[in-house]
Amino acid sequence: MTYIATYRGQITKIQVQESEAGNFRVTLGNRDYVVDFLEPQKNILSLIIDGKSYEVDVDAAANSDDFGVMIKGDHYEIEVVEERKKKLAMKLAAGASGRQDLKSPMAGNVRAVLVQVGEHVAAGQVLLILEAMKMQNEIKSPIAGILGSITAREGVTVSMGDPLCVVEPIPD
Amino acid sequence: MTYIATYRGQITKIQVQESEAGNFRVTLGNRDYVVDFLEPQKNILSLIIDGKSYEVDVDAAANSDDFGVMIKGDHYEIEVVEERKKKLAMKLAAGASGRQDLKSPMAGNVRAVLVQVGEHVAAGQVLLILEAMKMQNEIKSPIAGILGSITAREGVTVSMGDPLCVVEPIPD
Amino acid sequence: MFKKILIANRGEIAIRVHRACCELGIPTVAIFSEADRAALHVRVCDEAFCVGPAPSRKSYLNMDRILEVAQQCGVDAIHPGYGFLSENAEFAERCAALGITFIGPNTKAIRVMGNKTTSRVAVAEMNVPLVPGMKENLRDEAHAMEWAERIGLPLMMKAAAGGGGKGMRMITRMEDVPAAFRAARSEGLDSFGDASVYLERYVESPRHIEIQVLGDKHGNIIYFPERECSIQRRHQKVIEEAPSTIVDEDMRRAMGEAAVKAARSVGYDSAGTVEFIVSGKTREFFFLEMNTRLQVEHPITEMITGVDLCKEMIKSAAGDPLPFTQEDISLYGHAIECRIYAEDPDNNFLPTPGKIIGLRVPGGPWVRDESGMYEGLDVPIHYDPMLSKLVVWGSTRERAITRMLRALGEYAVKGIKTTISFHARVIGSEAFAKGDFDTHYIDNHFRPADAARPMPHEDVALLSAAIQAYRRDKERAQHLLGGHPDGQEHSAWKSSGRVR
Amino acid sequence: MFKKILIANRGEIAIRVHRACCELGIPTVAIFSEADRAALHVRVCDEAFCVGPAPSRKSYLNMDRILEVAQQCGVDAIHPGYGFLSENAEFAERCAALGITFIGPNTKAIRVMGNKTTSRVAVAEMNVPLVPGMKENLRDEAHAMEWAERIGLPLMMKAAAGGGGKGMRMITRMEDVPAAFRAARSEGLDSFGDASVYLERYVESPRHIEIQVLGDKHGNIIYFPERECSIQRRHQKVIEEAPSTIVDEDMRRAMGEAAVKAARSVGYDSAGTVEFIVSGKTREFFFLEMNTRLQVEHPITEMITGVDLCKEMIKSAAGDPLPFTQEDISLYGHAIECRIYAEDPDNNFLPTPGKIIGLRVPGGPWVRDESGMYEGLDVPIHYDPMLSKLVVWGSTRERAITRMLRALGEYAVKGIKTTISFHARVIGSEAFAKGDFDTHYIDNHFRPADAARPMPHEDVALLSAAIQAYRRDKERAQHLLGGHPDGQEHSAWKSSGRVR
Repeated sequence: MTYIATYRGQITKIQVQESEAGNFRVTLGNRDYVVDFLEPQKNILSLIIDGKSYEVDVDAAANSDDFGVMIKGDHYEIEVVEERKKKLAMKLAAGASGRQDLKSPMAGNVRAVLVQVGEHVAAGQVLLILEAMKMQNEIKSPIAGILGSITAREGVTVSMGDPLCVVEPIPD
Repeated sequence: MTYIATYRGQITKIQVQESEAGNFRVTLGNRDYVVDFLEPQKNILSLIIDGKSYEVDVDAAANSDDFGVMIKGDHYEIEVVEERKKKLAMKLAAGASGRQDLKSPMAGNVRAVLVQVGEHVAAGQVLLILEAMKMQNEIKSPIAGILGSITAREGVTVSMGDPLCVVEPIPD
Repeated sequence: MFKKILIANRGEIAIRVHRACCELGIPTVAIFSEADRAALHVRVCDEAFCVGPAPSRKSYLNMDRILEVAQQCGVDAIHPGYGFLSENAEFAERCAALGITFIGPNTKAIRVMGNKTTSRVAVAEMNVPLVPGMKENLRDEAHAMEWAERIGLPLMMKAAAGGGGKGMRMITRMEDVPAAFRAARSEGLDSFGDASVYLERYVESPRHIEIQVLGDKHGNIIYFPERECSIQRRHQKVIEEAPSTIVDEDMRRAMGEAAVKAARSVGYDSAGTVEFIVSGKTREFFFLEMNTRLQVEHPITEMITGVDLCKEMIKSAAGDPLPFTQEDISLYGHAIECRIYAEDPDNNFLPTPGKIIGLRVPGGPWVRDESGMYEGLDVPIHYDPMLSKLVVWGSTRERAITRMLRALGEYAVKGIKTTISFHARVIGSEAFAKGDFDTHYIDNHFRPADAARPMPHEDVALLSAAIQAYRRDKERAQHLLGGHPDGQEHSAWKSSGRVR
Repeated sequence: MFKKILIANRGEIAIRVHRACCELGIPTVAIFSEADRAALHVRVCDEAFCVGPAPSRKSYLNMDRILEVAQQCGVDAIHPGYGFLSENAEFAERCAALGITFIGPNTKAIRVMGNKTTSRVAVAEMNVPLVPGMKENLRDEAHAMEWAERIGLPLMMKAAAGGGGKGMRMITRMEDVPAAFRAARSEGLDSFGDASVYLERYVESPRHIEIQVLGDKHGNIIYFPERECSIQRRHQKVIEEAPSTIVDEDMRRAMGEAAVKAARSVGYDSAGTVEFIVSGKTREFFFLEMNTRLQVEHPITEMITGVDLCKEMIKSAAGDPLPFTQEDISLYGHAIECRIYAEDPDNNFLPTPGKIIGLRVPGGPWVRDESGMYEGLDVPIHYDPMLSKLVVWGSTRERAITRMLRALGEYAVKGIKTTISFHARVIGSEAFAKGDFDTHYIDNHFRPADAARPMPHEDVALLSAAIQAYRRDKERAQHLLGGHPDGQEHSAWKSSGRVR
């Protein structure tokens, strides 16, 4: 199976082959790896690659291609998509607008909504305030634009990944 | 729902009622309990009964009515059967013979089978030797009788609960 | 000794207090909010009562309900932990009125030390060095200008009732004084219900060093070797160590004696901490404030002295005289504590509430875990994001550092992001190794841009994600075909098979 | 210092050694049998290699394969832990021949101390007190009768190569001497491939007390305060503490000096332990044997002295002189260790291999966990049943006891039965509190019949089982109706939702 991985904007083609149960051959760009694989605890992997032992935590949300990987305390956010699916997605993206769907970066309570639909906002302008664990966190607009819609409601609790609002780019 | 619990040979009738989610009314013989119930980790229960907080581990094998319960380090082996099922089982037991199905008390390796089918054995006679974790453990006959059948084979690994052999009582 | 103690707190400190009680043979009563039914402190204490809904003011600050529970289950003492009601003189008085011992100092000490200006007046009378500045509150802008001229720049405008970095303004130009006066008043009023503010000198290259004291009801007060708490983020302590790299024997004794004097000014009779600000340049030290409770970072003092502060605090509240004198306290090795938060250090320390789906706690020699976590815990969004404290001891500072790095490397919390790896970067830094830092160290040296630093195991991360994608896709394919691959689900009722 | 170390062991001791290496900045290589692919030591070490099938003689004792791995990955030292190859002089010599440092003493020390009669000869020359008896092996039954008369009853017949209680016979009547001679010879031959046996006096009310020593390659040897190891079950240590209740300062010095003399008799140059048998009646002590390796119970000595023995052993092997002298070692408080076994204490200590489905490790002040467990580990049937060691420190023995009881109460291992609750009964016993025991204490006082003791929480146990039965039945009923009750199963791919 061939996958396209995106990490920090960089794209890598990865081929995965299961040579026997618990053993994988992985080609990463032009580098080959033989991986002795075990999952002794759910989502915690033990890999032995060329004698080196790695403990790797991998999280993946339910229907997502985004994998959160943790190795020796460092965190890697990687998107892994099957090659043909990726090609399709890239075609679609080419035709898409610069519309920004803002999602909640954490679970919390919407403390304040500071903007209204139709309002012009500057890049970096604070749109909402989310509160969690005694801290107030500002949600800022990533672009200059017009506020398309607002899903967030003051006083309502949101989960991580819940839509908050949409900022539309200013038409040319 | 009404259950019959057997602990150390003593029989207790237990009625269980779920008054609301996470709250149970349990009648144990003639004693009533209101139980604030939570299972924060699988098979680890947090119970609050009349203000007292208990952490209780409960294990139950797949299709078994036997529950292993651990409270503050002490272990309780309890059989819990629905009332009508229990009545049926007791009727059957009344007609059953004193035949002894010996099951393996642990996972291990059958080191030696010391008896043969048809052999007369004394109560307490060593029938097999099981080895696990560098220790040899003797499996003894609970009754005087005749060896009915042997499932265990020397050198073969068994799991906990696997049948080892059957001792038939000597016919009157 | 007490017959039964109610612990009016949650999280790791509730468990710390329970452990001390347990070792003293005293049963404990936990309280919990509706959001904390599954919390570990509820499970480990002997009794547990719900005291209200999730918001603190309706539960953990709900004095009526807490005292009702205390009476109902017949406790003779309440331990408030830190935070919540721990420095609330009214609560201490209400306990006393019901004949329940509040495990903390006398109420006068709580009141006087709870206000910066009254505490400055009290300790100044004992000749404890103060940051040069006022011992009264400012009346108006003109008064502020007058004092600003007298003390000289740079200055700090502070809310008298303040704490935790709130209601503070640094002033480097005289023309900023009026605005700072107005801002600090307004923040003080908003945050603490008290608009009083005052001015003091701003100490440059400040280090935050504090002295643990312990008093009893018989007039004895002793001090312990200092704790260095300068590693802070936004005025919140993050890493503490004991002893400090800049304190020698003479300075230790001088600070200790000053702390005991400060404590004596209010007849202190419990465990408490006198905080000093120390000039990293001149090593002069000045009284900052006194915390009239057990401190988050008390374990590092325990590790270097062998004294169980939590237990001694309870025994002192019960009227026992201190079982040791100043001469019995000696310094033994070095200890470090890291506060582990549910925050994403690579995303501006955003809080990360959520479910802990995997947990492996560090162990081995001289590693101490103070935690309220367990595998399966859903970290609530309502409270402080501190999950646990990791404490190590070493015979030398260097050994404590390598041990802390080792322990941080072992610590695995899955499901939510934590500050564990961030701690490893701070503790592993050259400046930390040299002891060369002040309270601005983290804010100045660990910028958000650090999130883009190169990662050492990129290839392994990529191939791990790809293998998991492959296994997921394979399972899905087999599922569609009706097969049941290796990852078959166990019924909730299938379990260990331990029972025959 | 070494560049890379191979750890030729498994379980908790492999992890202990890895932690020491990690803190010294030395990368480690793990070895594992096919049964141990999922073991924790494989996951925490930097490199890992399979050395053969499950049976120890094909993997952990497979010298050829282990040395092949060592050469392949370029290690310059091997730490053998305890057991397995740790006291194998041939292995040490083969390491040396390959230019690899064996982290242990010189091979002469291993050989001489590996045999009871040669070690008795060696230490007797240094005037170390021996259990009265022979310093040579018995030739025949007549020879045995002659010596039996000379030493007097009661007697012990011992296999010279023996250990761990094997090849030993107590003799209380002269006419039993010939049978004991034959039985011990046969057991010695079976178990150790050596039929040599000898006679010594049987010490009544024996206590087993041992002295940790540490030597370097420059002729320095120091001793540490004693460990009390009398709490045994079938000649296996179960609970150890330091110091002993029957040893005072004078006796401590006398035993320490005797231990150093015993170590000097073989030019000892590493960490080792000199075991003594002590008469509970007369407090006389006699040399029993010397273990030429790190001991299971080394952590209690670490806790009362602040010395990291595992680290010092590695540094000594690398040629470093000891960083302290005898005068630097002082005794600080009290430590206790409980060995947690996968055994069912209420069923004749039958081994309980199986899967650990839940784990909560004790924490808090002065609690040390030395473990190879994790949630999800399938404990293999092939190896020793020791799962972990729980170690506590307290400023007094009484405090260490209450702390150990508290920690045992926190320790939750689910899925398999362990000896945790048994330890609580032993540590909580009056005789233990008084220090009034000998090596027969457990075998005499904790009979299998104890399994029938009354249990304090019978009602809660009954209602918990009934509620679980009810919930199971309810879930089954809903399942039959096609519903999906609250206990819905998560797909293996649904997880924390941490990733956006």
